Amino acid sequence: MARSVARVGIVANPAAGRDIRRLVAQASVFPIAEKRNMITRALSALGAVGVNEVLIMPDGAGLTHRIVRALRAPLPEGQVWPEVRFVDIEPGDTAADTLDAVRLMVDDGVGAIIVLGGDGTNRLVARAAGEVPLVSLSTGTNNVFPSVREATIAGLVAGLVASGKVTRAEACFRNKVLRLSVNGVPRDLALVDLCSSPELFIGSRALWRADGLDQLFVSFAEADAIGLSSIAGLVRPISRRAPFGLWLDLCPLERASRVIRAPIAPGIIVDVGVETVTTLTPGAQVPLRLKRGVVALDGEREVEFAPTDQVLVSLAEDGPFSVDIERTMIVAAQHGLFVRTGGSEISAASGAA
Amino acid sequence: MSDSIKALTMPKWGLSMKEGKVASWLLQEGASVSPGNEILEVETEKIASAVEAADGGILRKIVAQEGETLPVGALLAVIADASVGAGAIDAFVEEFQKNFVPPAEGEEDAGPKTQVIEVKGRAIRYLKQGDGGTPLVLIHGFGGDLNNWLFNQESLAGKRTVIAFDLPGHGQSSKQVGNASLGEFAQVLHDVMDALSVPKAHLAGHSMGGGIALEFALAHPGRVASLTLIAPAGLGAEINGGYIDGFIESTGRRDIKPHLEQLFADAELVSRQMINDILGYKRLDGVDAALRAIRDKVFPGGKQAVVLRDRIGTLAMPIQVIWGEDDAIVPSKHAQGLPPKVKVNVLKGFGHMPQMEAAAEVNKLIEAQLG
Amino acid sequence: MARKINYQQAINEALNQEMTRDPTVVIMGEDVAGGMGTDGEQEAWGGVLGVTKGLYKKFGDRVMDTPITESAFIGAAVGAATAGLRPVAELMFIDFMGVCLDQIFNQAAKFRYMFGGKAETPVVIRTMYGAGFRAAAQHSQCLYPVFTHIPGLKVVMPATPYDAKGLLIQAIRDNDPVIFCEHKVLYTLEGDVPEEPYAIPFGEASVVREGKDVTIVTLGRMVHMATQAADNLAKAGIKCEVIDLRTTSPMDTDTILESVENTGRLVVVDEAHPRCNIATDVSALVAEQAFDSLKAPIKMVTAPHVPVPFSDTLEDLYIPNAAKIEAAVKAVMGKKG
Amino acid sequence: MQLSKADLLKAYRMMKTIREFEERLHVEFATGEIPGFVHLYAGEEASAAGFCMHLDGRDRIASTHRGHGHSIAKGCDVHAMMAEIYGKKAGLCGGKGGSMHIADLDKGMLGANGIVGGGPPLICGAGLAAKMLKTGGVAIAFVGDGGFNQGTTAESLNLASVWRLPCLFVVENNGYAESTSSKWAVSCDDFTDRASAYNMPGISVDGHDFFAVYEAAGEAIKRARSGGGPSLIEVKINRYYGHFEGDAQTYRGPDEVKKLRETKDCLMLFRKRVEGATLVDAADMNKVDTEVLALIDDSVKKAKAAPKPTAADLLTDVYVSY
Repeated sequence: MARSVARVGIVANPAAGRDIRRLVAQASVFPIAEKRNMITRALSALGAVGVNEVLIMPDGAGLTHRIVRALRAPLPEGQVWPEVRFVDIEPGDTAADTLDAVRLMVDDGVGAIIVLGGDGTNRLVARAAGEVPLVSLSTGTNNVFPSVREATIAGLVAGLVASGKVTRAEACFRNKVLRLSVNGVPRDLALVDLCSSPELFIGSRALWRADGLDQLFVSFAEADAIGLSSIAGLVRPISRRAPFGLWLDLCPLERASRVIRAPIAPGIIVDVGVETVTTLTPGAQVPLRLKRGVVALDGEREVEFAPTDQVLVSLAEDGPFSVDIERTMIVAAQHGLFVRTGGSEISAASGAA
Repeated sequence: MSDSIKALTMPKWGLSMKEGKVASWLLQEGASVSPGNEILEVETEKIASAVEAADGGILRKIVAQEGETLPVGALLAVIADASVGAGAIDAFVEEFQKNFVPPAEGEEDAGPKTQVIEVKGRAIRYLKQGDGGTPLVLIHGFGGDLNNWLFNQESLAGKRTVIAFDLPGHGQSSKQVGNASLGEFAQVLHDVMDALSVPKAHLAGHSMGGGIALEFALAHPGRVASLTLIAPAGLGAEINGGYIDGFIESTGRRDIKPHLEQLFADAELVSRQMINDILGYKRLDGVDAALRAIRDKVFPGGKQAVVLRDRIGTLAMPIQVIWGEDDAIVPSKHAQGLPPKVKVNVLKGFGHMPQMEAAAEVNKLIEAQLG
Repeated sequence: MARKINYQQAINEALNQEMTRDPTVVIMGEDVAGGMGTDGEQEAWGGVLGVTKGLYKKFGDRVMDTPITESAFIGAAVGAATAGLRPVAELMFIDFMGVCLDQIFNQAAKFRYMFGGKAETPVVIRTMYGAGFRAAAQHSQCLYPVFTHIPGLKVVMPATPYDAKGLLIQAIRDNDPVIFCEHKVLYTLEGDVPEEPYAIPFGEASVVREGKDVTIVTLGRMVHMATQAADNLAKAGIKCEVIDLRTTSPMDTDTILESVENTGRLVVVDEAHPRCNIATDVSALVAEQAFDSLKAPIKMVTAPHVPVPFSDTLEDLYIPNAAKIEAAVKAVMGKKG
Repeated sequence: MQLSKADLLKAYRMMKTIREFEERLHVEFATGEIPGFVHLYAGEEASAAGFCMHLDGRDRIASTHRGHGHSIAKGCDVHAMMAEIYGKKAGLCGGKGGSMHIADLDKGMLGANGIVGGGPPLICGAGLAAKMLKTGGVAIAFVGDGGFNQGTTAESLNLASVWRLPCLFVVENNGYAESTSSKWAVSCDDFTDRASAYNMPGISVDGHDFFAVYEAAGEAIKRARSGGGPSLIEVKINRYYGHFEGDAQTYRGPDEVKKLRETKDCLMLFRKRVEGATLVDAADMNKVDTEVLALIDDSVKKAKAAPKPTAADLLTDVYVSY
């Protein structure tokens, strides 16, 4: 059996979970120490399934420092960790760090990327990940795209996919994505929702007020979601795998054709006026109604636009790949990858296939 | 023990006096004494004064020596008739000393106690001594209190009820002075007499208290048996405005002392304790405002606002005026030129506080008028 | 009306009357109400020794329990004083100054000067001091000389119930930061106190006994030791003038100097440790300004230069007492003890 | 978030005034004419402005040794501040305080503070006063990453939470406590982690972005004014100069500051944003630049020419009365 190197990338956003929603809503706080703990648990799992090398995005906020300290400490009894390497970027503690780090990981041939963060972090990773599948772990309760899963399990599935013990075809699915272009130039994307508002500035990014919201686009809409996509999810639920999205024109309550009471942020349940609901088919280019304002991508204000700008929104089916954690572990079980027979090592623990 | 042997003991001047020092003997053993004669000088923390004889007889034996400090009630001397034998005197002394128990530290005073009565929303403190007869009511002056009468009240209470009280804004009475006029205080006197069921009284007023007594007598002549006006206000426009202002403005011992010294002919009488007591009073909340209000109403611009001397002749009750000739606060010349029915007593060598400096003399004059 | 109440009641009455008079007066400190957050009694303590008892019931949230965080709440009292309140903060024991001193001496004391005379910080810090409770080295000290050293602070040391009430009222009305030091042994001492509110100005010593032979300058609990000594010495014909400083900052130097000029002899009695205490300060003053009046060397009676011991025999030896004062007086009189 | 043109120009003027004040001090200090210690705020302007734009006469702030920015933002007179730093009698504190103790209580500025961590307890008190006197005011403690480790800060966070005070604790994390990295000296890596321990919200904002600070500050202040209690806000920020003037800063990377000025400068970012959004013309801001430079120039000229305090001033202002 030919042996090659199994690599996995880890991107953890140190800033996730400390935005203004802690002040204006009751959003959960996610301490950096717990992110560090999640990474070390994932390392244990990655080592257990034979991953040789793990590439981690460095940061300037202290997470790197903590991981280095954890690596220097003696390993827990019986554990083997992969080699850990921090990718070669100079952290500026901005979004560019994530984009740069993911590009380097992709160049280095990682077979999967574990993402610790919220919708915003995953959005950034998605922009640069290309075909590499993501294992998305939510750090906090304010997210739709990543799920709240135990990091150990995430490490196991990332390792199984990266080492080829479970095939991509078995483990992964492709996400839809909302794309935003300004004056004909692709500008950014959203994994879940894209919303326009007449506010003038990005400010502290997070969006948590319903008043003034003008248009909402969603790639999928789950009825049990938290955040802006819940508005759509409570009007017409649409699954991640459905071949279309949704587009809602919003309006003041008195003009609304229907009023939806939606959980738009943790602890904030408000009435939102909906004027029209339209199916968003892939490829259709929808211009924004507003002339001046900001666009929020996955709940974070990202793009300011002026009357001189032409802003278009579209739905695409070529979004990032995600690892389906549950299905991957079922496949592993069906293949007996964790079954130990006699004195031999389990097959999940062997080197790359 | 013979009734004809009398003990002369350390007096209690004021409620807080615990002990006194024998300063000097004014009479020698063997001198004959009448009630009211000054026998010796005693100094206390507050003040020095003479001890008077309560009984007549011969000063047979001096027990306390000059310079000795003794508790209240301690034996100072023995007075007896010439007929009493020396052995009986010695036995009396021995018996007295054997039984004498000085008041213990912190022991509650068994003597007369001040009381407080509510009069038209104001608390008024008063001290009542003696019993019977037409009561005598004592009215202190500006900045004073009922302790101004500490050498007089007990002595005068032998034959009648004597009531001294703190005017509003003074002593331990309420500090609300209303419009702060002599008329306001005369009304308070009226209300206090009502409250204490005194339909008619002899009045003795000192300084501003004299003005109040006079004002009251003019308003309610039927309730006044006699008037004794000691260095009174109300008989002329002049007053020592510097004293009034100085008393009000002073905040500490050093600045108030020279003002207080003006009250007495003998400045030495202003003891540290007297100053402390006055400062303690002045520091009570409301006092400063009360004193200023009175000053502005009764002594505006350093003059007396109310002069009643023209009306004094209209009063039918016996009236006397007592003045220290060297009074530096209200000039004793105000005693001149009064109607003939007013008995005038100007005491040589004394200042504004003759009832303290010349207590025996003043007591005698009051006693004489009250009959 | 004056009547007898004790030192602790006098302090309580001053707080009560000032809080009634001025709604900006507030109290804060550890357990000043007590029982906060429990299912048990509200106002369970009223201060660790009950000095503030009854105030929470009367004034509600103007009497504030604090967490045991002296820096925070002493600092908060200082900050609140710059912002329109007149806080009276209780630093339970003066020994605890160690965990909040910065807020007192670097902040409160200096605001007025540092800010060019434009700040007023009317804060009062009440604190308990002194030995005699078998409370050992961290709950018994006399650290008032440390505060006295700091420009910008006023330091008040009442010895009697009368002074406690009048000086505390003055402290609350005063527009400067005041450290109000209460001797724990004096809390039960009774004395005549007027019912009415009254304020005793700072910087006015009280001559509690007049005498021509020796001046005894003292303060706090030692006033009573000195008076007792003076009583005993009077029987031996030595007349002591006992001066209670009442406040150590400002200090009534005139009264000290006047008295020493009359008596020519000085004994200073101070419960604090002997280095850089009030006794050394008063001695230096007299040596510098009234040296020619002195007929004998100055004597100081102080605690020794050791921490306050726990065992009763040791603590009794530690505290200055009447016998030590009498010996010092006799020494300056040139008599053998 | 909506800001009028007048508001935008006011914020810009505030930040620009701080910047030019500090840049000028940096130059003047080097001449040796300014006595004592001077700690410059250049680079951190968006933080002071982002908070103080929301404040009025009811509100109080406490600052740090790096206090010029907060003082200007809270309305202290620039001429008087400059004169104070030169030790002149016309100074805001009569020449008795200096750079480290600039204060103006009438303006609600409780003082720069020479003691690291000195401010938070005071702010608890200011918040308490606002709460008890029902003024609707808030109190803000600006603290550095060094001061946020002090026990006083920990105690104050607890007290403010227990008493539910209208207070904000703003940690301006510029990465260095004197010469020591906050990454080394701060146990939790991120100050917002501490907020939950004190049962208050804690958030991080980018201190280079005026709008991010402004919005977060507005929400925290609104929450405090309406009785919601205290908040902790970490402003991630950079200083352009050393801990104090004269600090050789050998602990910093060679191009660290240069890069920061090029990429993260709050004034540059502000201008780019408002010009890009066509909200304020460049000409309007250029005019502010000219006026600010003239003001600072005038303040330095007058401060240099002003007389020093005299011997008579030594003994005054210790007590209200003594």
